[in-house]
Amino acid sequence: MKFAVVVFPGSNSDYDAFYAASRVVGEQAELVWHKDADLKGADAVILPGGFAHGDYLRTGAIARFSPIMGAVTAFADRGGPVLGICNGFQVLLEAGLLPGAMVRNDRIKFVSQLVPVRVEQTDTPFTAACAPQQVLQLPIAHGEGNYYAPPGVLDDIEANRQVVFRYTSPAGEPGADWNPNGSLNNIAGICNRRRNVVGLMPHPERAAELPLGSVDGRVVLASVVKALAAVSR
Amino acid sequence: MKARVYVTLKPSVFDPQGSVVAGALQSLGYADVKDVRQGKFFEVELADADPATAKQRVTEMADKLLANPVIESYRVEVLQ
Amino acid sequence: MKARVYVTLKPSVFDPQGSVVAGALQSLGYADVKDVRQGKFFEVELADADPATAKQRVTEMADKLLANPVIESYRVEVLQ
Amino acid sequence: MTVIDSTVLDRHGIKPDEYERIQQLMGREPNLLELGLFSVMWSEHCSYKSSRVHLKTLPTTGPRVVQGPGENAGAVDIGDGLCAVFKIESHNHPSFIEPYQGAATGVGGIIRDIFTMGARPIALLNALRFGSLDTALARRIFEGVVAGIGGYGNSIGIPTVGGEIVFDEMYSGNPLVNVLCLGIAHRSDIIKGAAKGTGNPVYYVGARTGRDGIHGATMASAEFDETSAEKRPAVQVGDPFMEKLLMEACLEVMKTGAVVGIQDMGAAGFTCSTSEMGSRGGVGMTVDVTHVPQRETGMIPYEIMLSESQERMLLVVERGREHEVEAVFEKWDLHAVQVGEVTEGARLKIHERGELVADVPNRALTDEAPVYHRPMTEPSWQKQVQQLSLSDLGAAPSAQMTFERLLAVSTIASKRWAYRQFDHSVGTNTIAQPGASAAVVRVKGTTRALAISVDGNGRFCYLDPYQGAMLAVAEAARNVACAGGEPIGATNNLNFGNPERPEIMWQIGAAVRGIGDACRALNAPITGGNVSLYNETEGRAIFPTPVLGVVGILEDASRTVTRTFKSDGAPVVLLGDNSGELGGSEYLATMHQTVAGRPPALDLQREAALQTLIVTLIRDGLVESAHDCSEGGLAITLAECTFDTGWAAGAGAEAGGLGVTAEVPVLADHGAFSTNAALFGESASRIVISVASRHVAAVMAAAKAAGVPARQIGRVGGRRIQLTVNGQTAVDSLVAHAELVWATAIENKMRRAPGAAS
Ligand SMILES: Nc1ncnc2c1ncn2[C@@H]1O[C@H](COP(=O)(O)OP(=O)(O)O)[C@@H](O)[C@H]1O
Ligand SMILES: [Mg+2]
Repeated sequence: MKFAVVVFPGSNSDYDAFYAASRVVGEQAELVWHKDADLKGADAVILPGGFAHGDYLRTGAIARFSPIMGAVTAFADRGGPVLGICNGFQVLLEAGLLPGAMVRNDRIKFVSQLVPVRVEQTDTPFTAACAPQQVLQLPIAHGEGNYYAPPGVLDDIEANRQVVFRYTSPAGEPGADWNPNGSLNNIAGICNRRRNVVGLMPHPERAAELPLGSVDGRVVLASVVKALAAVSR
Repeated sequence: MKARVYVTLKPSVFDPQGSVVAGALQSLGYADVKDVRQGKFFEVELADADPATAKQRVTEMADKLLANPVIESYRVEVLQ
Repeated sequence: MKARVYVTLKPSVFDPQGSVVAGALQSLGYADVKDVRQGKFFEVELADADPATAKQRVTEMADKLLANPVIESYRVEVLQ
Repeated sequence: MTVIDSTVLDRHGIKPDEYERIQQLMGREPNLLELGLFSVMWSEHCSYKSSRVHLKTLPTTGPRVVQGPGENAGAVDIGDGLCAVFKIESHNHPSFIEPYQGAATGVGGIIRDIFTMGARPIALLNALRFGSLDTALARRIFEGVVAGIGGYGNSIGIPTVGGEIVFDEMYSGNPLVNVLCLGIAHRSDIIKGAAKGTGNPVYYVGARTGRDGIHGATMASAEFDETSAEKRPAVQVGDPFMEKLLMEACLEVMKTGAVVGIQDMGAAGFTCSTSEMGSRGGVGMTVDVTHVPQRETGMIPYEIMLSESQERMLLVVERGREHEVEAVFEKWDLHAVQVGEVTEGARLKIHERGELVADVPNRALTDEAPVYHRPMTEPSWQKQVQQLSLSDLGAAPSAQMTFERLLAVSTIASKRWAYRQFDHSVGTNTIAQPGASAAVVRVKGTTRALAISVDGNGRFCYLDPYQGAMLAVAEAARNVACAGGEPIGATNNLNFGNPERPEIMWQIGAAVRGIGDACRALNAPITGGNVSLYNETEGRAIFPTPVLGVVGILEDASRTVTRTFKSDGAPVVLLGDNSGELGGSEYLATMHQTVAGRPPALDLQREAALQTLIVTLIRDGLVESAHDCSEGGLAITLAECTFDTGWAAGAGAEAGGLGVTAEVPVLADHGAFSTNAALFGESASRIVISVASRHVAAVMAAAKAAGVPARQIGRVGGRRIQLTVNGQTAVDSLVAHAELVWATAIENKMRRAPGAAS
């Protein structure tokens, strides 16, 4: 299969995602410039982390107008798997491909650390290879990862099982102590109703090799390989 | 022609920056500070346009780009 | 009693955010946008105080904490 | 036209004899613009006029050195045709005036130095000095500097992988912000900052020029006093997004092969880049400032030439290939504009709307800058502060109380409050992140890794600058060695007071000698560095503070070890002698409010043997953990080995690593202070390792063969830190408790900070 990793001006984890998909997971991957209009025949799309357009207005606010986003939206509408990591998640929110918005971390400061994240749903293309309730150790590195959705919307998201990742203790118990940014309902990642578009704040691509401290993130990319293989079979 | 767009977080959205600032003010001795909310504004300079057109155009910009309707509300003010 | 403090970068200070927003607006088709400067404001709620005292206290807060005098200037407005 | 009188010269920081020299070099009186060019290029910051004669004595060559001092950054060979390109830079004064922007633009500046060489930056480290966190001013500066470093580095996506932070009242009016950046380049891709080829076009790219930082370069070299308040608008705002675009575009454009030379515009901006590129290439350059993109209206040539606006680059392009270069910049929405061309002769000619407004021999600005052999006098107080009489200190405090106090001293406590604000995982190269003895980053595409550490001890240097500087080199190299890295190169930042004072100049001379001697002995050639002088507030200088950055190489990245104890029951071995020297220690400063004595002795041959030994042991897989002894001595080192330095959330209280039981050897009699000296003395050349039982004999034999003292002092295990001296219990703490004290000390202080408006 082939991953497309979108490069926005200011993306800084584009190569990391590319490297994890191609060198670690071993699939084809291609970097796609944001001014391009097509996804080069990719089977899955990654919107990587970083500071697209400097995050100067709001995170992800300007990137959603990039030409490539038309292709990403069309791809998502056709049911194609799309993963937004960190800044990519923020872009998906601004673009309306996922519900809700991001606010500044509750303690204001940028947080960079390894956090335990529980997999809530395994019926998305990016968690298909996970065990139910599996706890992954993944790095976060963001200043605005405080997920917000208006009350009614939040209820819908929960009711529709759209929360895919939640911050928990290493043993998998949610609690305020384990929420690094004030995110509502300890949400670390969500999907759309159709479940093919997933966004999360932690960085699975940075936790895909042993020397880097965790290999737990590899399963997120491996999942989509598995999910696509299942579809084509 | 200048216009200003004031963007504020909706009241239901927690404002981390405002609350940190409130705490800091209190610890500086301003015990009478009950609450602080932080917002931002954009001063947009437009090539000549009459005030009505300017207002309409800038409102459009706010709608499309400057504010995120999920969490923010905005107000437009034309200066001259 | 509410007061607002508007904080802007001094005119000589470079505003990277404003210039990126201006660029974004232009590329969205608003070619008439000549410049954008970004600022912030604080809405401070004070336990009862008369307007004059409020203005004085909030000005003090702005001086001490809300604005960075090295690069920013501010304006205080008492609301009611 | 302005008459150049003494007031004008004063404002430009030019001394009368310097003005004489300018007139000679010019063969006439300069006009005001030309005077401005000289003033920035001959400032201490750009010309190194006070330090140059000393810097010349540093060792700068070695088998791996590809580029020594003189270019934008140094480079060392790391095999497979790759080079590590690195340098350290300071932004001390700007960080005092505006901590966030000062630190942010400091980060931006050093990153440009690295990618200018054709290297992709992969790691940032910093060395910071602040006043005591018990003061609101220091908290505000600390808060702003940390946010600024993160704000810039995180955004551009270069991980901040390590550093060091020291708090001392001596820095309260003059913080230090030193930033090291390291990048990787193919040896064949390294590009230099030299202009060549008559007729080749000169391009300007990046942010538009504003009036910011005019006279910044001279300001950075002038002592602070009340009048510096007036210079405040000289603050530059960093734009990390612009820098990210510039970095990607420049690295891409260099691949075309159409770039002849490139240089960033840092201190002294357009003036520095044009004159330095010309003089390095032995050519001239003609530019017209009218073409320079400007942010403000009505700027005069003087302002354009002297502006220090950030995020700008100057390129010399091969004629005929302009479109290739322009196309790459267009892709990144950057508009490169031609501002001039390379000429024959060696003059810098500046035009405005075609009219010649300045005409200066290039080399007059650069190589012909004055060089001073400034007088040096040992300070009258020097010998006195080296006197230390323990009997005057009063009673010795209990070891247990001392241990807990020291764990919470800001300089010793965990710096996680700071580094959690730094993205250290971006780039997926970081093997050992902040919290480790040295940062370790892998080199993708190879099996290798680089270990990097920055260190300095101002207190030691104050007591004895020669010795203190050697100790700084030794500590940085030892930290690198403790991660398994064999030192291959070093960079240094000399932070001192006013060199026009003979005592300060004496400190500089002694420190540079110390750096030179230690770098020679430890095989760490200096490939670059930076000098920051006039670090004084109202006549009071900081501690002399040379900061050393050492880079080491591991052939097999997977062999690296961290400082944390790994397995229950493993013997703990002390390499080196526990001589219990207390001079200049954190113990004396904290428990006795005393800064006195001689810094610890350092035998460079023994230090070299120790470092070679530890690198070999790690390479051979014989040790499970390694940690060097520095501030707080052996007791603090042992405690730190029990702390879980992982970067996981909540690591700390609940986690609590493996404990340790050890008998701390006493090698010297210090009367009532013997116990504390053994536990908290800061003798050099010591490393604590833990070793699997089956490897102990091999380790001891290797140590013996290397002539390094080694003794088993205890074992890993349990939940407590239990240290005995002469068989008596001296320290007994739960790991979880000690770690909590250590891990939260700084955040507890920062909770009192009025949050910086953001
Ligand atoms: N300014 C900083 N930036 C990033 N990391 C830092 C900084 N200061 C300290 N650290 C981390 O905390 C660790 C402990 O610092 P230090 O006490 O100097 O250790 P050591 O004694 O091993 O040199 C460092 O190794 C470093 O990785
Ligand atoms: Mg240290």
